[in-house]
Amino acid sequence: MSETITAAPGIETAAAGVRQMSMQQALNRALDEILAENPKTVIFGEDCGRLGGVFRITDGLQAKHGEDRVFDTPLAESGILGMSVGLAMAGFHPIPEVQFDGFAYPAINQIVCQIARMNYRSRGTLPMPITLRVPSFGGIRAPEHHGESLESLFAHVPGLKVVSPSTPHDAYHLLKYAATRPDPVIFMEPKSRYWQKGPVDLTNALPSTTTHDGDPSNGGSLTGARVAREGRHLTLVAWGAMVARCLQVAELAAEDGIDVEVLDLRWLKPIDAEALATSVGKTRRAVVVHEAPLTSGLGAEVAQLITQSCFATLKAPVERVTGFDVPYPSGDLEDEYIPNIDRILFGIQRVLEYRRG
Amino acid sequence: MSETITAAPGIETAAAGVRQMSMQQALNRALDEILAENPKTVIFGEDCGRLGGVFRITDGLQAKHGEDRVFDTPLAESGILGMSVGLAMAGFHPIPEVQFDGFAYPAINQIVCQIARMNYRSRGTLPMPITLRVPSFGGIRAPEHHGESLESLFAHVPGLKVVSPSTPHDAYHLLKYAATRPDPVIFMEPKSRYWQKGPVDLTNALPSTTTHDGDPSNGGSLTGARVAREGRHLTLVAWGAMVARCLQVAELAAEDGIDVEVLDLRWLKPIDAEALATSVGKTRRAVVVHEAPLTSGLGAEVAQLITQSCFATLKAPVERVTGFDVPYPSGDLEDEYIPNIDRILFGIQRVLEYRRG
Amino acid sequence: MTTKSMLAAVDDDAAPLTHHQLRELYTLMAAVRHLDTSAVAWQRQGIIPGYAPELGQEAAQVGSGYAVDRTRDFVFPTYREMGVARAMGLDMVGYMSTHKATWHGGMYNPLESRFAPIQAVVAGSVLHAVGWAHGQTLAGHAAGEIGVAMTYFGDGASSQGDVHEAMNFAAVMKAPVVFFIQNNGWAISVPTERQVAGGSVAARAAGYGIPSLQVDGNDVVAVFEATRSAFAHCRAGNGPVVIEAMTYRRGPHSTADDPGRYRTLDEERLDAGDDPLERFKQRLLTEGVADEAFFAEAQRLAEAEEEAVREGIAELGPRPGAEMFSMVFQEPTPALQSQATSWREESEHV
Amino acid sequence: MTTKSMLAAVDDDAAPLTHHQLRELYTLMAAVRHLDTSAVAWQRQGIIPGYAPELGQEAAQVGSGYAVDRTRDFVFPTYREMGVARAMGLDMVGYMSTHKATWHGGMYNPLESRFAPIQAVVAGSVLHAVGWAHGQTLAGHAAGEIGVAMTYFGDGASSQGDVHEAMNFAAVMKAPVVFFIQNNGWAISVPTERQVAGGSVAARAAGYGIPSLQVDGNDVVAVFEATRSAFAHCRAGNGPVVIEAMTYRRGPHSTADDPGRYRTLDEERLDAGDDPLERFKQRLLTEGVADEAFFAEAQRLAEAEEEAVREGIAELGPRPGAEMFSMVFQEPTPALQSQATSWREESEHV
Ligand SMILES: Cc1ncc(C[n+]2csc(CCOP(=O)(O)OP(=O)(O)O)c2C)c(N)n1
Ligand SMILES: Cc1ncc(C[n+]2csc(CCOP(=O)(O)OP(=O)(O)O)c2C)c(N)n1
Ligand SMILES: [Mg+2]
Ligand SMILES: [Mg+2]
Repeated sequence: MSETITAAPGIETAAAGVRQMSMQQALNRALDEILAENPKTVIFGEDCGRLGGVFRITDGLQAKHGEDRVFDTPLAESGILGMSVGLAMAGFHPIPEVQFDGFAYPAINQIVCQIARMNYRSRGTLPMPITLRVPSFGGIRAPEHHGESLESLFAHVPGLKVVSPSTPHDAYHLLKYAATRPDPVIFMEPKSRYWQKGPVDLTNALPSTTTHDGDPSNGGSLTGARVAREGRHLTLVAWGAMVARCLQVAELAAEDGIDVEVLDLRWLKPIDAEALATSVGKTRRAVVVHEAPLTSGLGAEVAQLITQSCFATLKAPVERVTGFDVPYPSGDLEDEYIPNIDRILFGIQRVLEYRRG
Repeated sequence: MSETITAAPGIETAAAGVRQMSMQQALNRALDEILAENPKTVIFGEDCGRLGGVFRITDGLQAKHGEDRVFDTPLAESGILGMSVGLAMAGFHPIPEVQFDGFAYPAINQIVCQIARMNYRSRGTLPMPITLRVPSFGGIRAPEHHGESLESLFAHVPGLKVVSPSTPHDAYHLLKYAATRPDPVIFMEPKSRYWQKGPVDLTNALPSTTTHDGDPSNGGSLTGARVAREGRHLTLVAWGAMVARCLQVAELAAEDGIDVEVLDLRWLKPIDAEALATSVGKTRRAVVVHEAPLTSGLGAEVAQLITQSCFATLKAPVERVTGFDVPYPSGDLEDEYIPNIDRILFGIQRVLEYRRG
Repeated sequence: MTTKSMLAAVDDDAAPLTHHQLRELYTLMAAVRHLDTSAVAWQRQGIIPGYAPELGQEAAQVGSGYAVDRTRDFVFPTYREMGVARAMGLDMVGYMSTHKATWHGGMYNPLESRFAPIQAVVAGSVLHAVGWAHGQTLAGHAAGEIGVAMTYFGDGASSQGDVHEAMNFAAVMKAPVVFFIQNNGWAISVPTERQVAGGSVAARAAGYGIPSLQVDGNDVVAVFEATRSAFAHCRAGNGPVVIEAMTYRRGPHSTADDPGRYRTLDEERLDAGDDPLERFKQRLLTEGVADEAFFAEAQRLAEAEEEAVREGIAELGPRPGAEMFSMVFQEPTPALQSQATSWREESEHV
Repeated sequence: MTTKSMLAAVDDDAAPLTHHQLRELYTLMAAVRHLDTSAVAWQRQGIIPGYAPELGQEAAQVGSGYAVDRTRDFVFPTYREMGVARAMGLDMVGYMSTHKATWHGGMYNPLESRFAPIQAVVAGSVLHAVGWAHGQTLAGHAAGEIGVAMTYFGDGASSQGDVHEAMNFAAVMKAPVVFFIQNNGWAISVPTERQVAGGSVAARAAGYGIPSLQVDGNDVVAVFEATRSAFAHCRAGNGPVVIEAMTYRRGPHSTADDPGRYRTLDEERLDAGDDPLERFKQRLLTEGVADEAFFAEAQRLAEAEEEAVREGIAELGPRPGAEMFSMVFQEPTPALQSQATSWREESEHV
């Protein structure tokens, strides 16, 4: 789970199976293949069928695989997740969708008390191979409850695994990986990144060429974190849509001679503590960035894991640049809420300028 | 919110209004007085009325204050919390109960999306003076879902305040304080402590005498943390039932010449960061103890707050001694799960023996 | 279609609507229709980022909203109740501001308007209505004087567990609530027949012992009368009522939706039935309640109103970022205040 | 009291129960009664920390559990279905281990027993039954061959939103589920009349277009026949059925409960009606199906069984602490494995 393969520098060949795809296309393709490969897979949720989902992630899948495999449910999230439990008990591999992050709340009872615990409760006789897709995080000026970040909540729940891709390549491979696991995985899709294109190497989850953002090349094993950019002076830790923003920040910082490493955490449970230790062991400084509110956000866990492993060499306390402890605001104030380039740069500055005492 | 008054040492007189009460009695008395003082207060939940609650916290209140003020609802937690929102909008001060921690999950949607946000959404015109009582944490060998620790989840939700008393005295005063606030408060009652008696000074929330566990004397303002025991070498941070356990540990450590300070956090949101800084600024070492699972538990937040403020003087990374990342187990394994004296002592030892590099 | 038989205190003596009232209803519907179709255009023009049109639901919304007594009742909308808001006399710039992405709940004052903040959680406010209504009972108003809560939700929302809990609570507590369902045939792409088992939300009421009215939701007078009866029933202390107004969502779910993916134009034409506005106009003409000059004037008023609202919306600047922090609590916390300070320093550079 | 009229495929040709079957039902009920009352005694003796007795519900539980086809059906209990478990032939030490606080879900194998893990969340498993049942439809078994899910819940649980979502899903999808409600008059201290608006859970089924049977839950044969009909209906592909068995919780809610706080002994006597076991015994005597020797033997068997279960329970040691970690995932994570290692070092000192 924890090894991190940093890309071999200098090799720059385009792999054979690489295509430009949006994350929406990559996810759609992954689901299509999962349905084809495993007849026990079923996909369902609100508007997943005929409409193909409000984000079109399941577009065309009902037409191709039939109404038994891909179907609409009534509008009830607890129903969707509770039904997933029963389907899993009957040997199916459900890939339910909740339409938006904020609508996972009505299903929390089924997620926490049932999906996460059935394997344990049944002493391993009733595994829950459920991949719950949750279009997540903010940045699209949507209505209330359509821009939530629930990773801290999910990561705290024993029995769940949680992952969030930041690139089309990872979206494709991580979804295929998650949907073939025997344990429940919460799959958090950064909805503001659905339409950005990037290279996807369909044949190789771990390509070896190296470039920047959205490139499959800057590999890492599928089960661990990924070094999205190498650097020497400071590590930015992020996931989901914040990875792209951190890469931008790194470019800007480079102009001032600051060489920033960007670690795309990817797995939010279990967290790749070794990758954190390796990266910050080298850079000795870290800032963790997320959209969720500060208090009890996953940034605290990440910071504490870093402090635990790198205490002796850390040059400054780990900084957190996060959403505020306020309800996710309406579109007009969204840019004030989500960590922006300035705020991340300020965070970097605080770490660099930190002096003991 | 953040000042911490450490008791003046040496003064040991029993205050006039002090009585021995269990936490159950203290809470019951607080509710009785709240009902008498504010005619807009209403108490309701499953079995709160005639039965007086499965823990008897509302015992006798329906008989005394009438069925309009204290009543049973149908068995539906989302219903109870959703109804609270409407009652608050109509000018009432609801004090709903969920029967056990684990049954807050079906109500999370109403808690997170409604109770926590209505004041914000309505731009301050619809305050939510709701105090949600949640019998919390483990330690009573109860059935599944009856021993959960939800503080990390609640603390992460913008718009909520979260408090947990560890003594009868604090239970009485914190509940009276919470129930008169205009904002929603999650009131987490450590159910394994319901029946332990301790002194309650009814007339003075902040008495000035000083002794140990369960004593009102080791004061602190009602809105901040409380120094439950002073010490010089290391700070144990805890809340709820873990405070009493940490005080035991402190006594044992004292036998080895280790002088442990115990900080009862009390408010889990907002956290009294100043009290953490003051205590660990002095002791330079800290262990945070909680029952909830480790990952993304509130201990990470506490550790990070300490690290942030005390980085320069900290002698070792903050340790966390917590429940494991496993579902709360059945009674037979409960003692293996909840941090016990040994595990806390090991945590202390790790901090004391930490050597850089 | 309306069946009032089960209502305990039917307000049958209530006077029939006067010509003035009928014309007022039409004027409201015309204003709502024009504002609604304009809002879709605003979105195309970039004036607002999104909108959920209520095209086709004018009769259901105006007819029910018109029955509210704003001195004592309270309405709990979801996100598509612009017509109810207008019928109740809300500040429409304040209402529309939510679609401008200014503030989630809208910028109107819910207490003064007797109209709760706009609600984006489907079925989210149904239980609030029950709680508010029970509060009226607890407040001890005399029967006949009780304030009534009316909660609006859709056929899709009816599948949520909260709706069941709400109906059961309301019936057990005899709370004065009107559950007003707009069954508009669709929940985004899912048609009612794949959503509402048994075919009718109203039919479920019987299971709780709640009287229900299924009403032609495209007939504004029928909707008004059903709602008035329901209010009378509740106000007299007889407990809740369920109204299911059968109507049709003529437009897309929202400006982001593409109905062509799940229904054809032919189906739309067949299923939508008569346009409620046109139908009411014909009735008023036939019955001699109004003439063409009246309709022209109603249209002129609607256009003037739309212009005013559009200007108001255009003038709405973004709210000060500081409100993100100041609106969270009644009693702000030091921790949040220090976040506000950092935000000011880093984002406003002060 | 049973009304089968709404069932599409009533199994009316099903042979009446043979004398052998009737005696078997009694033997089961006697075993359940004795084990149940003994378990309360075990708790008083400190053998188990707690227990939720099903005294008075033997007919409802044995009658329904007896109708299950263990080659293809699946049962979803809550926490009070000991009698169903016994009727289905579960390993009763494994079942009772949950009350010993050995393991939350019980130590039996749910897949082999066709009996899902014990469920402490009221209404928690109702949706699971719907999902499992829909899985049978998806698996494409021929009508008449489909596996049926039966979910057990109480009058109190019926108030939960999940029950509504489950009934609606099941009806929309025509899932082969039997919703088996034991209406035992109480949810801890709350009587049915303050819980179930409209007075009957079965009555709600009509709102979803689901046929329902309200049955005398103290008549084991009536319960069996209703359940058998419901299974036949479901198995033939006609969708779900609701059964409400009217019974009475004669004991406390659990060994921690004190019913004296909310009902008098007089009320108990009046409301409980006939003892289902005694009543069945009289019937068997009257009809000449069994004689006193049979009843004495049934009692002897019950006592022997209780002794064996008690011994099995007493022998159950605590599970190894390592199972806390090893049972969480099918694929353990390194992070959790390292927690297991620390636990071993610090708690087992190895
Ligand atoms: C709890 C919840 N789940 C999902 C959504 C996403 N969503 C918004 S509107 C909608 C359909 C609602 O249908 P209906 O209740 O019939 O109302 P209508 O849109 O027809 O007015 C959905 C699924 C939501 N807002 N809330
Ligand atoms: C979701 C949930 N809320 C609350 C509880 C606490 N609780 C356990 S049993 C019970 C009463 C259940 O009554 P009913 O459904 O009628 O079943 P019975 O106990 O009568 O068999 C309650 C409130 C629970 N287990 N689950
Ligand atoms: Mg609709
Ligand atoms: Mg019951």
